[in-house]
Amino acid sequence: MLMLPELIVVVTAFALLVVDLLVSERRKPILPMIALAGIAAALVAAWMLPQSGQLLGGRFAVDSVSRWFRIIFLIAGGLTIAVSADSLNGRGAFRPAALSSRAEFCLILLFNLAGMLFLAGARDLVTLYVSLELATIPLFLLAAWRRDVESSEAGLKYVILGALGSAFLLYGLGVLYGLTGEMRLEAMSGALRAGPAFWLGVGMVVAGVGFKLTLVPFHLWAADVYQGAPTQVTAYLSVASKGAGLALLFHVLYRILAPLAPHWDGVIAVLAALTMTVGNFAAIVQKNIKRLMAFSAISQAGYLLLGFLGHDGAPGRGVAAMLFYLLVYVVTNLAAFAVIIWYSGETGREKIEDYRGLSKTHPLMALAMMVALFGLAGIPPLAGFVGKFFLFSVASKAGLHWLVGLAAINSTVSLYYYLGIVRRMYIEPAGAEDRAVRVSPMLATVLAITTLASVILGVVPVFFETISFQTADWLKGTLW
Amino acid sequence: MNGQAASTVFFYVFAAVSVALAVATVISRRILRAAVALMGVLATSAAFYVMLDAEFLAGVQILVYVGGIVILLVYAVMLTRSSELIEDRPSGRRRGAALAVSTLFFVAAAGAFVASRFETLRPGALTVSGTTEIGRRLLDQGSTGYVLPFELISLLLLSVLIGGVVIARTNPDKGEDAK
Amino acid sequence: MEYELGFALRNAWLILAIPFLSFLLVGLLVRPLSEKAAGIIATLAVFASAAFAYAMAAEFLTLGAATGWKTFVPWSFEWLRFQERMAVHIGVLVDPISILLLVVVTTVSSLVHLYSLGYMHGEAGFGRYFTFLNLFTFSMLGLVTAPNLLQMFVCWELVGASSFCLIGFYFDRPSAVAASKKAFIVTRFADLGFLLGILILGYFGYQVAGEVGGTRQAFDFLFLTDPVVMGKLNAIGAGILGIPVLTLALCLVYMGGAGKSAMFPLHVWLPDAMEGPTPVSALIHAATMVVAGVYLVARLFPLFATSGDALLVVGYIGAFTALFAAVIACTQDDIKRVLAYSTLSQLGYMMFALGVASVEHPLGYTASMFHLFTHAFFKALLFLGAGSVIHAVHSNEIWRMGGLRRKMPVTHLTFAIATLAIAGIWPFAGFFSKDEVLAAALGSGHYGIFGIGLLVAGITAFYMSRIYFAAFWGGARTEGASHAHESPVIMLIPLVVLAVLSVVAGFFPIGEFVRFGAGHGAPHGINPAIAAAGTFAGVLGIGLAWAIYGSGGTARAEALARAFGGAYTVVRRKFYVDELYLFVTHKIIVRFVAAPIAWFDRAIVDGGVNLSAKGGRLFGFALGSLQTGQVQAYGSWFAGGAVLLVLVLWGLQ
Amino acid sequence: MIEQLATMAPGPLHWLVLTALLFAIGTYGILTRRNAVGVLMAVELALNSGALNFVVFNRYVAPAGVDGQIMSIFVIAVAAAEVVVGMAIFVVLFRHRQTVDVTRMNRIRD
Amino acid sequence: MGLLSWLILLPFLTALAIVFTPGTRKSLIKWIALAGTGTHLLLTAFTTWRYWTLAAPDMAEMRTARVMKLYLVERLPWFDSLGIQYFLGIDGISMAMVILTSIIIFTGVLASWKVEERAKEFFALLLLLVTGVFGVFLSFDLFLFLMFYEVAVLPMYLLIGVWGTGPKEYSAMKLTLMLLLGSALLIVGFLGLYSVSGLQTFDLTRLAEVSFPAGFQKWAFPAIFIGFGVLGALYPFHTWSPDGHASAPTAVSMLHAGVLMKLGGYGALRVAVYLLPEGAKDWGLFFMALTTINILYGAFGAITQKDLKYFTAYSSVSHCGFVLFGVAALNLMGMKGAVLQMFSHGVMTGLFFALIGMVYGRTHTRMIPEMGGLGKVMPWLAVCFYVGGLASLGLPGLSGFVAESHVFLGGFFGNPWGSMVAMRTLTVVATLSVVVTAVYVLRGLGRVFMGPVTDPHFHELKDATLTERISTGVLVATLAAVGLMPWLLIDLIEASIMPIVNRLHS
Repeated sequence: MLMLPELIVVVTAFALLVVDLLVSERRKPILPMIALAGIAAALVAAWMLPQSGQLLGGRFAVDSVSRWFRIIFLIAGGLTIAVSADSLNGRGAFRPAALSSRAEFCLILLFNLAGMLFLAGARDLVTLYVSLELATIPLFLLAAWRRDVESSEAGLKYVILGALGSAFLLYGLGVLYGLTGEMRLEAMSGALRAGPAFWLGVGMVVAGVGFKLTLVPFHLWAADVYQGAPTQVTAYLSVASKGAGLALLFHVLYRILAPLAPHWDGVIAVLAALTMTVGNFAAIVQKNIKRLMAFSAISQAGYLLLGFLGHDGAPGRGVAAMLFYLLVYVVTNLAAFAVIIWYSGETGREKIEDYRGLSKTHPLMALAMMVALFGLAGIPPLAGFVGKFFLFSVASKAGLHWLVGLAAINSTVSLYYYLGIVRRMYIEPAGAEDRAVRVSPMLATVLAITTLASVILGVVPVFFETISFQTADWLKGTLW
Repeated sequence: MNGQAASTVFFYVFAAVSVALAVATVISRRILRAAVALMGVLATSAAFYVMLDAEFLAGVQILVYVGGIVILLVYAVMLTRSSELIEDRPSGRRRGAALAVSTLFFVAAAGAFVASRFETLRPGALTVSGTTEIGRRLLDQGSTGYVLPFELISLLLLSVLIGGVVIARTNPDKGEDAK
Repeated sequence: MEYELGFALRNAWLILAIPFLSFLLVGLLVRPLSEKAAGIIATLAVFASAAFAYAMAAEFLTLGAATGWKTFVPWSFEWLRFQERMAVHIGVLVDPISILLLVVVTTVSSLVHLYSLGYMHGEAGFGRYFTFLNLFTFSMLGLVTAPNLLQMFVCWELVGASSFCLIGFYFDRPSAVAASKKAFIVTRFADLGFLLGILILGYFGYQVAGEVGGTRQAFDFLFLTDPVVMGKLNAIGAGILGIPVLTLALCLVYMGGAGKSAMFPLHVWLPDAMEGPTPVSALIHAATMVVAGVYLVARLFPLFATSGDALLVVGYIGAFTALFAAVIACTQDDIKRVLAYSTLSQLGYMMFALGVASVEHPLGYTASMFHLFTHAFFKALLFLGAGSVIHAVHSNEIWRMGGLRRKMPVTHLTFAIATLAIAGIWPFAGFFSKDEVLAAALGSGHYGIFGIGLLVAGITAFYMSRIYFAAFWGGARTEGASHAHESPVIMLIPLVVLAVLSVVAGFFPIGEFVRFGAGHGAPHGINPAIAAAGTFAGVLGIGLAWAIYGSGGTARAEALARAFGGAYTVVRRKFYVDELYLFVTHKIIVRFVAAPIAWFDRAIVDGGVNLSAKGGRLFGFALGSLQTGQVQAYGSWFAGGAVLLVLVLWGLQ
Repeated sequence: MIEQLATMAPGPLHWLVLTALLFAIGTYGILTRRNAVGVLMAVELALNSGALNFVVFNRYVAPAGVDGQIMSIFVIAVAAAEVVVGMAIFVVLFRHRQTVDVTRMNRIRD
Repeated sequence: MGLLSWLILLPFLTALAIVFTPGTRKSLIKWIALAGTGTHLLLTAFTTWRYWTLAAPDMAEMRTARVMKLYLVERLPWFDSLGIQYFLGIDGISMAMVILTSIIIFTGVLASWKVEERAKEFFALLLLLVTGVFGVFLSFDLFLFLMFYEVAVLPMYLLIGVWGTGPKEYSAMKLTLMLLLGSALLIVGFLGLYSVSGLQTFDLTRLAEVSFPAGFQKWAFPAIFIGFGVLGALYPFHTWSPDGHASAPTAVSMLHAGVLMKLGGYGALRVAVYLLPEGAKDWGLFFMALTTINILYGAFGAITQKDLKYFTAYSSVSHCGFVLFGVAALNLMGMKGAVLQMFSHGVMTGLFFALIGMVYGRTHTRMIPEMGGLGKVMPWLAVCFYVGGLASLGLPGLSGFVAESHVFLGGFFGNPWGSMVAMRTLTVVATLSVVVTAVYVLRGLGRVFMGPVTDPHFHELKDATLTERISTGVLVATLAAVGLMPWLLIDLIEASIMPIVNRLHS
């Protein structure tokens, strides 16, 4: 039962294959809806299931943290399918942006999603590694999915660097295994002692995770891949893949390295500082909106990292803040991407300056975009502000006031480029050739939900309080 | 005693061969030659597995790796063009950077290993053959089993297969490759 | 209070309330409806104030004669509370000099209001004019009756502002605008000193009030002039540069007084202030506002006397100004400017009279107030007379007048009386007060100052006679002068009243109650020797003027001017003080302070901000240069980063 | 001689240095090969050394189990998957660009 | 739902109502905005009365209190696990600021009566901004405070960017970024307070019971003070202000200079000095020196400005310097003066910007040398301008004097924690501004309104309309009311400043 969400996702994926064979071409737009329904069902299952428990003799387990990771992954996956549905069904006016092979696309996405879900529940190195690869390798394919020059180049870069990262991670995991002789995370945690080889292992594992999380200096792939990949995939990469990286880092830091917690604050702080600074400053000179969002996503990873600080006292606080911000980030970032997907899908234009006058031609879309961007920048009363504030408070509690300052300054820097888009949309006049384009009901729904959510999450405390309460519960036991 | 001496000799010989072939794999400008060298590295690895008492793994290595993967690589080489068979030299800067990084890695890793002591943490020996044990563990649903990753890897392979086909097939619809 | 107060003193607040309410009423309600009604109501209100002031004076004199000359505050309320012992009470302080000033101010003000009804008739902004006049009257009364330093300062600023508004009354005339600005800014600069003085007195007063105990407020005059408090303040010792704190504070306060009373070198604004309508010059820039500085010193006289040194500063600056201005007055051609310099000179008189006074020789104090009193009348009269002339001739230039004696008999007569009064000829008012001032200087042993005083008396008589002869004698020199005719009755009434006052004011026994120190007030009387010397100087001046200008021609005057040559030009150009000011303000402040600051702000501070933004972008580009698109370069960074991370972790452990 | 050889018998350290060397060579290959297929070969080298690592540890640190070996099996499978994906992408790319030289795949850049 | 919540909510609801009004019905939108702000003015009056009846009996006891006393408190748990509350309250300082804001927004709406382009968005954003401002003044939970603080800042970007003039995009961006960089410092400081106190609360009143370690205060005080100082135009972080004000549309300049910049002084007083008294003692003199520069620098900077808005903006820099100067003086008079100056400058500068907007709407130029003699053509505007100018140079009888005299006395009286000679010298230097202000005010206004009419076209211009008369009239009346009856404000705020002073002395 505990594995129900994962199973639902996998079964839905197989069901898609079957349905694809059975229904006529005209009816195929139903496929993304089936996927969506499956994810919704899984989401319900993940929500309803008990908050903790284990299966397979402890090789797979759920606790409140994994549970929230699963919920967030499912939301991310569901929203991605929802925003991709139009292009998968060939609705966009700009043909080259359409995505072919909708059944296969959904299937791979669902398998990938299942990989992430398993990753959250994995409790031994083998499962961890395999589910991580399941959550990674299909993404290479998705990045190349459009099969044009850019898309396949993105795929190439992703696959080569992904393999490099995977190799480093593997080697590092090997070293950790060698130091403990154990595969189960709990047992490893008990047996680990600091030493040179230990640091070798940790360093390589963190590098591997850093690749997934786009931490500086392991982030260089992100911009090119995000730019080249189909926008839907970029959206997915920027939220789900990052979430998976976070889940992995959580495993590594809290499940494997827990006894050595006091050692990691400095390193995490430096990585976070580097990541947010580099991401933000690189973003301010971008002209392509997807590339800009790539750097923005990099910087957001830096903020998320703050949640791992503050070992003494209450690590759960940090985790709660991190989970909450991840949720907020998923919703907000996908809202922004929904607009980008819609706009590039309809017009094929991806430059920031192409957004000029959007508030005139599509006031509501511009509003949604602005809310999303402000959410990402952390402007109250949007959830982005609240989430960031909580993360900053973690760093502050850890005594890293300089990092809080840097992070807050970075928030302001990020506002510079977000405002750059807002400026195009609201201040600059529309070009003569800019005309109104269609907005599909699906997209409108997604935008309505995400925009609303990005406000409600910040104003209504129940979401954060629940996460906080439950992760605190998790703390009360051991770190398990 | 003698057996151990022999295995020591084997180790060094195979290690030397393995490293030499590995170097050949990465620096040979003829891609097919590199493929052959890689095959050699993987084969010596199989021998290493045997030395490490992992006979089943050695078999898998030969079958899957040497048999499957390398053939796939060679096939891929053939699919592309003959002019690609001989590779251009990478730029000096690139080689310098790569050499520096990998040397640094090796020094760091070897240094770390030298500075650490790996002791036997879970002593003992298997009572059954390794192969049996591996088979049992892969299907075991209990606390020692790996049935979950076993299932997951099948999902991975399936998705890769389907995705690979989608990506690699020619001209699925019109206009796709226009650019 | 142990003695019974009469109606007027019990309701002393009315003296402030009447003009203030009238100001609000006229300014906000009446003026937009009817300009004419505004003028009339404003005038009536001031007459009512005058009546009330007389009532107060009568009650006070009765009371004082019965119980001694007490200083008290019949009415006050807390207006501004800075902190404990630092509250400011708006109120009415009654003592001999405030009563004296009340009478002077209301009298002159009401007469000027009346005069203005005629003078300003038909001018655009008639209502505005009376609004400002009312505001001025209110502020001046508030200043006169201030029971504490802060109310004094408040009203001080308000009279400055109303003066500003009235000088700039013809606001489409650039010269008037410039003059009003100059007046405001120069006096403002002086007020800076006043403000600093208040800060110092406030601070130490606060400390002393704490030591003394009770609920006394540091700013109150009654507190500050309390002998115990003065002793403590005097005992504080050296402030900066070895100057005792009290002296420093008083000098700063005096700077404010000097600004308002146009003492050298802050005198530059007053001659220019003549750009305002002539009745304004009469009221504000001759009779009342400009004596505020004198009044301020008089008000704080016990403190000045305690300090001593500060009083010397007052005395010497006063004496110098008296001479300086008198000399300039001899060379000016604009009738109002001559009168303005004469005002400066007479203010110098009042100031040095105060300066020579001391606890031992308090006569100067009385003399100064006496001179203030008489001067108000004859100087106002002079201005109003001049206004009448200007009204008729449409020119300020004395050489464009001439022969007005017959055409404007009343004006001529009153002007002549005033001239004689200021020249110090018996029995006119100026004779008595000037005599007393000179007596005070001599009596206290300031022989130099006495000499200057005597000299100035002569010069005063000379330049006043000069304009008198030039304007009224001889033949009409221009078209305007020949067509001049007498002013309307409404303007003549004030002239006549003031003329009468200029004659009789000297007989008023001010010394009876305006004096410093309890027992040994100087006997009020004429010192024959000094009277003779003063009269001689005056007659000499008049005679000289008659000799040069009596004919009404300009030939002799020009010959004389040529004879003096360069010295004459220097004097005529007012010793180039204005030019110096212009140089300092425009060249130095604007060009070397303000403009560089504006540039610095744009270029350096703002430039720094922009530079940091640029720096951010450059950093962004630099980071972008890592994004070469070369996958293996990315890989190198990745692997290098990983190894570095390992080494760092290892190194840090 | 035999005694000498026996003292030089490979312990965990020898094996680890070997895997580290192989991994380093693999990394070098990934970072320098210009042919994408060559890069993939180097990836295989690195992954192979990672797998070997597990087996070494299994043998020396936890000989009582087969966990390391099982991990290696999965690594081999993952490596296979990676090759498949890589191949598919290279083929598409080759179709567009007529080359698989990774240094020329830099259309997307700053 | 308490009274204070309504004070915050009312503008927001008005904004919502405007959002749901069709954009074509421009006059309806304006009337809604006017009705909303007018109602708010009444509500503020009612609140003032309520506050007064509640607080008056406590005034005497507040003289020795060390903890501020709040009234009409509303307190709900919000993010409870972090100790974040929805915590509203009011004391004298807040009350004064709320009154100010309410007046300014009301007059601001009237002064914007001529806005036609995208009127709906304009008024909605304007009211949103004001919502944030009220929120800041009424919240006593630091998180809530910060939240409202940024809500108040951000709409400015669009308001300037869309409706502004000149280099509006640049100005808007500079303004937004600099202000938010300031708030970045605030975030550091606030979180520091939160984490160092160990209380798990952002409740200002509870944090005030903590004695923070000296080492923490040493860096947190300047961080918070400068963070607020950026908004309060603290030199050298003021450069957003001239450009921002020059580019902003009338009502936005009014609100921004009139109200928003006051958040800086308010926060510096309420948070920095109150919570971190030791830090304040260490840094007081430093900030006094910096603000002295502010005062003179702004005044001198204003002298040579040609653009009326730059002129006013530099004057604002100078006047806001008084606010922070008063705060840094760390005594009752200084702080009282700071609050008074906030109020006074708010009204005064609101008046200035309203008038500049009106003049610009007629002459289509803001360049001082191009104007002249306008007093003849538009006497109402000229008189109002002069009243504002006289208030700004500290003429007694208008509000500026009350404030500045407090500040000067405060600075001169100094405090026991810095060199008295230095503080007095700085005060003396600062008083020079009295003259410089007179110089630039009279120069500037003289050029514009006095002298002969320079351009024949000016003769055709009309004086103020009815809405403009009401708008400027209210502001002028406020200036005079405070100047003539300063005890009204002083009684309101004094008791609430005492705890801050007493805490410094304890």
